[in-house]
Amino acid sequence: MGAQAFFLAVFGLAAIGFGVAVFRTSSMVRSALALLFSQTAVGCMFLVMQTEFLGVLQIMMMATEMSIMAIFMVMFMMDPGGLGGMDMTHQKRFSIGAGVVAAGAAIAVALLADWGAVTAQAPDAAMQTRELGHELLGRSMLIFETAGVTILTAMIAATAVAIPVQNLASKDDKEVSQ
Amino acid sequence: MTAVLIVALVTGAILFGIGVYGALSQTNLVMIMMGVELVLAGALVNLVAFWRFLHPESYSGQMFVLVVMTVMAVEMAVGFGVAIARFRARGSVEMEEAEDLKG
Amino acid sequence: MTVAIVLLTLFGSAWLLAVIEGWTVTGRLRPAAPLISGLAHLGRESIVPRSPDRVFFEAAPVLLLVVAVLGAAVLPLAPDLVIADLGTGALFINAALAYVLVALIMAGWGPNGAYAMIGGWRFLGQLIAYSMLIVMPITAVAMRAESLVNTAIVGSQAALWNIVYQPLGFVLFYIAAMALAFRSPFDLPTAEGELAGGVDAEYTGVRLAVLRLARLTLVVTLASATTVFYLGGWHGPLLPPWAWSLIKTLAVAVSMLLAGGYLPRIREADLMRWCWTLGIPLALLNIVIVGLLILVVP
Amino acid sequence: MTSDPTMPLVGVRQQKRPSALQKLVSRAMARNLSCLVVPGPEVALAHGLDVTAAGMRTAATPRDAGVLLIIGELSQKMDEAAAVLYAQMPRPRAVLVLGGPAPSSLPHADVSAGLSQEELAEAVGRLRRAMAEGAFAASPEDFDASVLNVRIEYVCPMHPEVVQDEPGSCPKCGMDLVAHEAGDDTGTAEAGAGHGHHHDHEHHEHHEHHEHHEHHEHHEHHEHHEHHEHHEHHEHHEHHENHGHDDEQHQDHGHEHCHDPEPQDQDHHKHHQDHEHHHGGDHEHHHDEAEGQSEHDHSGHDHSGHDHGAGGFMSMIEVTKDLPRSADGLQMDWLEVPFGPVFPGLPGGLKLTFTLDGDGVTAGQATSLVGMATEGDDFEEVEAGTFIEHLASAMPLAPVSYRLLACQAIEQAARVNDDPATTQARNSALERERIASHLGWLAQVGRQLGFTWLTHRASTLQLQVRDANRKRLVALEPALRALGTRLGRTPLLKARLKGIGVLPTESSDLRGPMARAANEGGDAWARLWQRLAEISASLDLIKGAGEPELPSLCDIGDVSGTGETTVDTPRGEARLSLKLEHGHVKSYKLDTACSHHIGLVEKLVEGRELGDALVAVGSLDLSPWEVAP
Repeated sequence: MGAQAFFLAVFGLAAIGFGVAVFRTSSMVRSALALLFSQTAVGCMFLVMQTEFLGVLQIMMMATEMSIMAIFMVMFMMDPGGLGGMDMTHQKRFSIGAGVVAAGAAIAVALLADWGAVTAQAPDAAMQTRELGHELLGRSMLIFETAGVTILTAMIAATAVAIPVQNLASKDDKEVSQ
Repeated sequence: MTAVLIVALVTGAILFGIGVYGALSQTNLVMIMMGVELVLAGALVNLVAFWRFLHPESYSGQMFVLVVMTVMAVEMAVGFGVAIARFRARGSVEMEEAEDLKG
Repeated sequence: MTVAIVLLTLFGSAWLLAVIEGWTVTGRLRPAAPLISGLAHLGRESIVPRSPDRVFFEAAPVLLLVVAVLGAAVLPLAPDLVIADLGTGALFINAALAYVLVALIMAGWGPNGAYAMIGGWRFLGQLIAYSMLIVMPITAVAMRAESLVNTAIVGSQAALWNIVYQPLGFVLFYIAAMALAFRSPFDLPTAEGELAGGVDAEYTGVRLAVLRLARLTLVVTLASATTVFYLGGWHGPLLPPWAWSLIKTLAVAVSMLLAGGYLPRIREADLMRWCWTLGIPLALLNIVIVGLLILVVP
Repeated sequence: MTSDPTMPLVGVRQQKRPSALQKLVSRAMARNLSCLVVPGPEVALAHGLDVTAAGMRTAATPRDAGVLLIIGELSQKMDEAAAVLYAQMPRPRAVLVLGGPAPSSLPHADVSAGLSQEELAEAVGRLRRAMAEGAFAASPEDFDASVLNVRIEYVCPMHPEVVQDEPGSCPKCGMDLVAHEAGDDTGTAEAGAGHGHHHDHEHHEHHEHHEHHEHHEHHEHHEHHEHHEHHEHHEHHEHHENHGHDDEQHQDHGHEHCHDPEPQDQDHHKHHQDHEHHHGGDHEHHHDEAEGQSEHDHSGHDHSGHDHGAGGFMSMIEVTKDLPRSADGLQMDWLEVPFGPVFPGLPGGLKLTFTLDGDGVTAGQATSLVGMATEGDDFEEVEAGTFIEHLASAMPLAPVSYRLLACQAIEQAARVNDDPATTQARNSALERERIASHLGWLAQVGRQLGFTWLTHRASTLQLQVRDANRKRLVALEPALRALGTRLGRTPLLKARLKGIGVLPTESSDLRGPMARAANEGGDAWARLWQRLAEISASLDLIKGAGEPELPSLCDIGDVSGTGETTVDTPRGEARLSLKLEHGHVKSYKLDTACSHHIGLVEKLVEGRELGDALVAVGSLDLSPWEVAP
């Protein structure tokens, strides 16, 4: 368990380090990829905690997700290369305060609460996958299905919002202007 | 013996804190989403840690992680949809310039 | 020991592919050519373009190589010849290969050149097209094996290979794998005639050598994955298990390599359209068929 | 001027300590030659040169090449482009010149030879020896050419009319002047290496007033560095102006990359400290807005009052409001990217400039860097025979057609009537060239589409057809017809070409295969089939006609007159009218198909995806040689 704590701490520090880098770098692609590596480190923490399926899933999903984040950063940032060296933050003091308070409160709870005994042995990976499958398609099926439908809805809604509005009014405008 | 759990929880808490800072301080919509992602990542670390060290026999914990991951994906999809729509309409996804959203 | 054997096999196959690739270009079979070319790259200058994102520029080729090797690490050559037989091996392949995209985006953004950048972002579009066609056929494969463990997946094909059991899945996976390896005709990010090399364009010397090795290794890894998932892995008569794995992997890799020469590069828009309007429904159909077969055939 | 093999190469790589490994590496490099063909591989093929058979790989980009293979004499602009390409090649690099003088912008050729396959093979052998012996040296000479040095102007971001040669402040508003590359269009655009425009450009887009104190506040030390890296080229120019020329710089000015980057980087970081400047400059529409802002904010050039962190928030709405909209309706960031003059997917010498928005082309135009003057009114009189040679050699992609054109025009002017047998032989040669030219186009399409089988097959056939006699051509007929059948069966090809590069049927400027394909749909797919059909038709014509024979001028004597004639070249009708005086060509006027077709590029590429745009341009079969420069 000592080794586990050590690796957990290593990946934890990596996750925190990259997490800080997200808001410290001025290049947007670097920012997105720092977030990616932070999430990957979180995935590695899952692996250290013998939660293989979730760890691999996290590592896989974040690669795509953050790459997409990167292209949107380039599209929508005023200063994509970080060339202008602009400061893109506001209410700095308040934000830092809020961050520190949130982290402090959570740490306090973590340290002060009585967590009881820690289980040393985790089920093996194949077993976990099987059990998670049974959970998904058994007791939690409704939640799982809801999550699936939510993603579908979100995809459709996001696409609908994002595509240009093509209504008759704007067409008329165009004709008039031509 | 709970040291390992504490390590995980503290990491989660710090990630959460960084995420909160980012989401509040950034002016760009996409950067705000990055902050939210970090907040969720902090939550994920805690969830997995609780499952692994406290209740490895109940798979609802893992289920919860899956749901949070779904939420992350949904947040991304909707966030980018809104970002494109706003950029199309206003030419900006800067929150400083979203005056029209104030009540 | 296992690690050494697997790595040797991996790079040995990559070398063989390079020989064959050279043969298709020059028409001569020269076994030493890849080594000579590698040496020559060492002798050339390794240029760093003007105002690069140095971290990305340096990291990209290495990341690509690491990803390809990591993917191969969970694929069994024989029942006991696998670096890590993970409980989620079939998923791990996906996770590792997702970082091909990250490497290409780095290689595209890093050198600060327009061709490279367009190439990198193009691959993002390509991923959105092919990624579902990697994941969904693997799902059907895992359904049959009732496991995500790669050795169990090969074990499930002892009687009947998956290429026969689910040919539709095989075709989809094979095409998607070619797209993932960005070989011709899916070489949109490197397109010579359109982007003058794209993400490869700014690399020279040692970095280029690493990049080329990584690309070939990626093909071998994907061929190996195809073998494990569809061609019954190490199963086969007479020869020892590892030999069968190797033969099948090389056959698939060579077919992937050579097929591209006979086809023009696909249009980006067509790739996206076909993958989503045709590929994904077919992949879903494949899952349904496999599900029915599992339920009906005892 | 072949160098002694024991002499080091011109583009030798620096190596302080010779070692055994280095010897091995040199020999490996000698056996692994890859060359970049200038002006282009299609010109090599048209001259009957098979570079692969000679033992060299053809590289698509200068980054991948170790040998710069120059074929024939280069035009002034191509000469400059060659210098840029050479500067981009990794050392050790060599220059191999075939059938022409070494370009003036380059150092002397390592090996030179004549324009034939045997001489090429022999030259490659010599080059191998030179590479094995002299790839490394202790003190390489620096490569420098005038074209690589960009003149730096200093412009005021607010007042574009204020341009100075030295840094300073604007006399009108007192702002610091911004360094800017002058004369950006000197043919420095080249294949193989993208420009840093995406950074530059975005850079220009935001009116940023740099303040170094501010950076120290917001960025960590390493961020600071990163920031500076992005400024490198601006910095560079200042550096250049102030400190003259040091040996690391020259490569960089060639619009492109440096070759000895390590020392340079450090340099730049240092130099950045002592100069602060504005970015902005070439986008006038931003100026009004920024001006209004700056006038009350800070009228002097001390911008310490301008702090984005606290007060002066840069409005993204303001920045984006005047940007053009791309096809998907989003405000775009342009990126002006050159394709050519030596681009793997395009004929050499043709330069496309695309304004890209992502990978969509918003606007584009084509120019030729190699064309010959189409009108010679008051040029020196040349002898008729010389004129024919001149015209034929100026059109390397269709020499026979233009030789024929010149012959006919001169004969007409001289009132010489040729006999039917000669005419038949000449037509036969013309048809043979049509087949070869169309095969060359197919090879080019193959290169563009990454269709290596087609490139290989078509160029092999082209080399065989090029100077085949009638019997040989008849023997090649099945292979040529099989090529068409095979293309019809190739998957993805139709999807790739159908509907691309559609020209309206009423386009008046179309000639040759383009005009004939216009009724069949007028897209790239129709043009492919039109050209394949013409190959068949030409074969039939040759079978019915006599042995192909190169047109040559009979003795016309000391005659005068005017002649005007038309020849249906492989790319469409070419018209030549000339005035003959005492056996000398006094003036001529040439009208080629390509000079009309090149104008279509703009319409064809607008709003298309990059790949489609290039296919559309490729389907025109433009020969940049046949376009007025």
